[in-house]
Amino acid sequence: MSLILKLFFFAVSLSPTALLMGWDGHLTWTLLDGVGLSLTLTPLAAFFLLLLALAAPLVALPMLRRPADWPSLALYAALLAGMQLLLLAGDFVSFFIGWEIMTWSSYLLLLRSPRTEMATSQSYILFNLASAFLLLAGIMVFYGLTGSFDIRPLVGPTQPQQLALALLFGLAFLIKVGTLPLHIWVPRSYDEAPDIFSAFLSAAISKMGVYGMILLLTLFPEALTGLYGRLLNGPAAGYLLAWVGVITAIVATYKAISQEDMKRLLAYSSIAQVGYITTAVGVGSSLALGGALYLALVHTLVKLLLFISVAGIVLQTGQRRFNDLGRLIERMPISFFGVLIGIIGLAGMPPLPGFAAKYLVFVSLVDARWLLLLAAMILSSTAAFIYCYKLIYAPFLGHANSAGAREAKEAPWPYLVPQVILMALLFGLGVFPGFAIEVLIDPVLTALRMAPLGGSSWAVLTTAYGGYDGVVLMSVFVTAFVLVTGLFLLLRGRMRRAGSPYDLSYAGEVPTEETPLHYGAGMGRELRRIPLVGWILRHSSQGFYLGLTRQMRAAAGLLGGFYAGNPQTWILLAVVVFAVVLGLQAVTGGI
Amino acid sequence: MHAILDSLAMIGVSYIMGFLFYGFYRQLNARVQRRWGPSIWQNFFDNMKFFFKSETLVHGPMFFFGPMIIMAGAFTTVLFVPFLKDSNWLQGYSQYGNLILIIYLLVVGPLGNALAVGSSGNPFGVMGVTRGLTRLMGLEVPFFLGLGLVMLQHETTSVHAIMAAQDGLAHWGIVTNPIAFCVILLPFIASQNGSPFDVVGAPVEVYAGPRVEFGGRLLGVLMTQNMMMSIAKLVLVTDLFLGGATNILVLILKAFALFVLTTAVSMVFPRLRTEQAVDFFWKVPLGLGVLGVILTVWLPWSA
Amino acid sequence: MTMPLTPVWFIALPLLLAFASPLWVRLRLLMPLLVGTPAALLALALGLLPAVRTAPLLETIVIAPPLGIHLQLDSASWLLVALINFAGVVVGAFLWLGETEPYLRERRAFILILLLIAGCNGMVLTGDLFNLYVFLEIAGVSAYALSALRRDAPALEAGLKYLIIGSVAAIFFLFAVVLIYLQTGNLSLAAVARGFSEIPGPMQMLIGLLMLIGLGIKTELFPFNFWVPDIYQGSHPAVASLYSGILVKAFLFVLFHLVFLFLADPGVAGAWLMGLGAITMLVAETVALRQEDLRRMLAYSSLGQIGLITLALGFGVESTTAGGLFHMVNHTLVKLLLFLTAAILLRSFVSARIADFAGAGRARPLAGALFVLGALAVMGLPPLSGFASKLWILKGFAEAGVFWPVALILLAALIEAGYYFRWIKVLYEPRTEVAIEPSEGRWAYLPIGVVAGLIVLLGVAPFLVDDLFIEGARSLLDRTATLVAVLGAGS
Amino acid sequence: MYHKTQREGFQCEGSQCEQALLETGSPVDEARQGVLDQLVSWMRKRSLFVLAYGTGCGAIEMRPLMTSRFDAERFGIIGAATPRQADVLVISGYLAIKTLKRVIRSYEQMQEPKYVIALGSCTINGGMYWDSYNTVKQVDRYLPVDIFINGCMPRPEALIEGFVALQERIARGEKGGFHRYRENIDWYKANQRRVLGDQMPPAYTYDWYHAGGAA
Repeated sequence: MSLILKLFFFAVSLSPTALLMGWDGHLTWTLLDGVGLSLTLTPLAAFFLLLLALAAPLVALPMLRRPADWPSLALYAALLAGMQLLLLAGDFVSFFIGWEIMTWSSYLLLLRSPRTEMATSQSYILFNLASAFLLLAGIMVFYGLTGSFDIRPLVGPTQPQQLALALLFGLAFLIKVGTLPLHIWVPRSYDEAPDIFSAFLSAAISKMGVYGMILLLTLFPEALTGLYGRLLNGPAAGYLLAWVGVITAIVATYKAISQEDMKRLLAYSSIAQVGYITTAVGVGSSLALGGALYLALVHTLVKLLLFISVAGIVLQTGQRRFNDLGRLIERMPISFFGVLIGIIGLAGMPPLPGFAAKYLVFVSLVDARWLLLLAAMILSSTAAFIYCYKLIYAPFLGHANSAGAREAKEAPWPYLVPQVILMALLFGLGVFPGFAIEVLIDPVLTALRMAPLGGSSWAVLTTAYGGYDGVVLMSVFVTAFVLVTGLFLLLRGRMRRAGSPYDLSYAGEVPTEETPLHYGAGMGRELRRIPLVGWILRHSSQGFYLGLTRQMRAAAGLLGGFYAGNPQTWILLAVVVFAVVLGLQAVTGGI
Repeated sequence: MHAILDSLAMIGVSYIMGFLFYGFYRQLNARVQRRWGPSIWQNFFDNMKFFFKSETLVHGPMFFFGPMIIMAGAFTTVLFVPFLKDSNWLQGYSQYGNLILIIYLLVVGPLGNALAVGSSGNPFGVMGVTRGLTRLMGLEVPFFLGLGLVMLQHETTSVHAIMAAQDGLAHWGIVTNPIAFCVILLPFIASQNGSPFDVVGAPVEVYAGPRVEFGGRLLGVLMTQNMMMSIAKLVLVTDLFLGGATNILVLILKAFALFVLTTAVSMVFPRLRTEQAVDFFWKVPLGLGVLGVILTVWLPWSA
Repeated sequence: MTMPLTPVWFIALPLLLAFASPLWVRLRLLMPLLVGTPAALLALALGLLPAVRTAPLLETIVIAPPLGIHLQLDSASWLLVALINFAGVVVGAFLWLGETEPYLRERRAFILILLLIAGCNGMVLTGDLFNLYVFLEIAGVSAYALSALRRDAPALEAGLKYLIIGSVAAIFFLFAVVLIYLQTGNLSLAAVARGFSEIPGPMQMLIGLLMLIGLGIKTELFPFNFWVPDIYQGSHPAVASLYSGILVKAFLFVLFHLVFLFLADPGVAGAWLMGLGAITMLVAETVALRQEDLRRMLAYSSLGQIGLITLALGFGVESTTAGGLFHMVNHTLVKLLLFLTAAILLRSFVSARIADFAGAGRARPLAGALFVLGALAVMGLPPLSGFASKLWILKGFAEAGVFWPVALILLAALIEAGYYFRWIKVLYEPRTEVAIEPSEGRWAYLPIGVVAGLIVLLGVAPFLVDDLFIEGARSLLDRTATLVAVLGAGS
Repeated sequence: MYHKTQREGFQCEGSQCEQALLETGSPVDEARQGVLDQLVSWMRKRSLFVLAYGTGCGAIEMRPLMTSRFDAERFGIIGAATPRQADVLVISGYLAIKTLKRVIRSYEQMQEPKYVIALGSCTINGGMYWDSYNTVKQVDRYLPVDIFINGCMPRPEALIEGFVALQERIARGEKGGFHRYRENIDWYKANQRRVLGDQMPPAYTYDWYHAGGAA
């Protein structure tokens, strides 16, 4: 029985794939009084559906591991249904319905974790609902303008209308992708969510915000250029959005570096990565959108890989803090490779596809002549090396710091299979950077009436600014590696294996297990001595939201005072209101 | 066949240039300090000595593969930087790459090695790595901004195209885009681990930093890649700003001139702390870069 | 002899059965009849539906209007009648199947509930102002008594408070009725409506104000709703579900029925009501943020929804009105669900305070899931029915190009989410030592499950019923049609 | 000369053994005298990375040696930061027992081929600390010293001479002291244990040698 149910859920998790393969045509469903849902699959949505199709089964597999949490699985199914509805939406009502189903089902999934705190769940749901309601407000404005809920370019809106729409929709999607300063719900919820579900949150759900942003671009026929004039050498709105994205990326990167917890680090890194995507969307050219989509693809793969590996570590060691882990490379080698490939992709190092994506974005920034943005983006993507290193060093290298880390075994196969698949995908995409462009991204760009980016073959990535060949790069590197290793081993002399992990050059001292050798959570702490970084790390927007909450509670208390249980007051109030209104009428000459 | 010979030639040239340049550097340094200094071949001897150490300590497989990765990275980097222009030789695979790729390739190796450092379990090594990454974060911003100015100027990321555009002294990058050259100069020194910015491997403070656990042949590998990588960077900057070179002698000459310029800076300035270095990069070279952006992009005549 | 199936049964049947209650005690038919009566009335309503959709049904009691008393079952009041009786069925079934406390299963409770249903049906159906007052008192008095039924201090206090404030409301209303009678000489609604515009302006104002305060207290509008939380908290949740699900809805209907009927141009009154609705909504939702007692929280939430409905109905446009009526139905369903689930939870856990509920959802998964469903529906999250009606309301405002209510409604929904999700979180708090009692009364879930199913069904397929609401809105808004129907074409 | 068979229970005839040890050079490693080996030896000779263990007053003499005045770098002699990178361990002066532990540890962490140069009389016979309760009198009972440089203190010129002597030995292909250490590890360890007691450094090298590890 349980096996059949599990198979059923796995089949459900394959539904995005089935949809992607099998969907053709159009479906409508009347809701009420002239409001209908129309479902259709645009190329843009198909791209994001692909991301969902990648994420859903890979996340489902570890979730199905015994003991299965049935409510989680049911909610996961609802979540997938909502997200597919959202992607298939041909009109804003179904878009919103999908959006909301996604919101509440993911919230309820968040509650399945024993670690979720009230503040976390509240901030998650309130921010996401705020996003949803902004979206709904935007939809209403859109409906007021066009008289229809269909998603289609807006013809001839006035500037204030455009601005209102862009603000409402834009804020909604920016909350969802978690840009600064609307991001504070992200780290804590990614951190405290069930470990596997964090992967889905980061890989798939945040992409829906990206989908929304690109969708928003399509609402305005002349994209960002028409909106609010030009500034410097580009569209002002795009410029603003790009800076929002890049500042998000920078701040989130530094926050990520200072984290002491694996999942929280990954959460901040997600914010940063989505910040890049936001920047690319802000640039808005064909190159940049191609880069944004590419980044989204890579980020999905990478974050799935990293969160699943980390979930495996947490499962096997029971530890999630950097200080409590270490030296797992010997005990969990496959997870090590998972995280390794993941951080290479995350850092955007060649030859993995993260580089291809970043290359497109960098080139698009040069193309747009936004060099300061380029520099800012470089700042955050180089600073990202530090947290990437921290992510692999603290759990896998160094010294084991807890009983859990000392005795861990390799993660069970439902965790390893997705990792291996993802590693293979990343590797393949890295060797053939043109594949993703030509097969996945170009249809979207064509549908958005932009110039496609496809090159002569899948091996190359070409732009007007030059490109590179993934196959050559990979073969040169691999050949060099084999050659170097071979030559090295040919040299005379013997390798001597260190007698113990504590056989270290330590100024003649003899470190022991008690010596604090593991440079885990402290890594990057000295960065706060750099004035700019220190300033960033000292400040937080949390105070603002806490203040808002406090004010709200104070207001609630104040107003709640009226509801004291005293009938005399009630009656007095009724009479007073009566008298005052009559009196006012008398004074103003009504009577 | 040509490709293989060419690759071997590039690796050989960069290695020989590497140890000779560094030998010269040690000589020059000694003379500045009023010493005789070692022979110009000293780096070669040191390197060979390490390669022929009879014992090499390893801390596990990752510790072994780290230097292999960094060496492979150095080879790849060298092979993706065109050494000469208008020539069939010393091109490697540079037509398959571009400037941004090279900049990233420069980092691949060190990051691979950082894994080895981490797996050694020596906190000093990891401290050094963190410092290195911090410095990298500081220097990349102005460095990339300067390169961005170059890419914008030539509207390409292809090093070949940039080289080809610098036809004659008047079109050298250093003449047509002096700000970009000034912007990248100091970060370039830092990327070469040059003196004011060499706190990463501070011998006493962090016990040689990332290299703390490496000895024997592995250290030899690290030395080799360091020399080759330095040459790759020198050649790259030569290509971008000094018009490239049509034959090997010109290449050596130009690279040497650039090398002397950077070493002259290195020799007279004392070491900065990491955060001082980063702060410096974000103030002086970056400020200069922003000025460059204002001049070349923002102002009305430039758009 | 065939009994004609006329609207009068909606009032007569519960009254008759209630007064014959000793018989039912003897026959052990008390509980079946508690369910059966509203069920029969619901069936009657469904049977009358085709007729109602073609034309309003008028039932003259003694003499024809404008002099006599009559009942009017049009599309709008049909909705309310069906709703009231459906709620009656659900609550009755819950009391019967759910093994509730004995005092709710005795004769007194039986009588009072049937009286309440009769009163509400009467209020909705009547076409006569004084009759309206009478039914208002019937419903009110039975409600006071229902509150006090438990006979412990909080219940008695709630009953007494309810009695006091209810009487005050009735007095205001009565004053208004008296003034209207003095001014127009009529008590038939239609006749009054015809003559209302001839009343001098200040007097209209005064009548309006009295009405507003009287019905405002009853319909729980700010600033006349300070009594609500106390009463809801003191009463049994099943009873509270009747208040929130039936009584208030009936009063709301009466309020808007009167407004749209009496005033040729309801603009000013509508604006007032919209303002009051908006304030009610925002204040109630805000105050609910800090409630630590489940029943109190639900009471405030109820107030907030009432505010929303008032806001929607006050706008007086067909689609917002239809949406408002739909939302009335949905809110009743949701509040039935929530209060009845609360009743189940309250039976299992010590108190209704938030701290004592930690982990309740994990100990009672079904009740927890139902609560979550209700909460999602009340916040208007798709694919549940609350969303459909809210969308309808918002769409109405957007069509009219009026965006401030949209903003306020969404803001209120956000605040509402702030406390509902707090409760949900507490409900699913991981707690190791949850005392899992043998779960008794699985049958209690049956009526709740039916309601939940309906909520989902109406959320997914609201097109099944949207005609009813459009017609209801039309008949509520179309003053002349009513006047013509009642008084004849010549009026 | 010290072989396991001769060494049971430290029954060596007091100072005679040690004197013999001091006087005898190491034999040339006959097995390794090919062209490549000579080349390698020459490279090794030209590049000595020094781990200067500044234990006593001799540390003062290392500074002028390394800096402009005497410029050891012209011989290819340069400081190394960590034992892993060093070829030569310079014990510059008397060794307290506390320091001995660190010195042994550092020596064992160096990669072969590795050499030890001991400066000053203190390392030979205790020098002016001959009757100290806390000083190691004869360093080569604990570590295989390749070159002793006599003097109190030896001047940098003497140090250079010592280094050059070491370089010549290396160039000749003589077996370095590390061979002796490996072959007589039990004896050295026993000596070390006698002074260090339970403060012994970890036995990584000991275990390695006994597991058959050889260069």
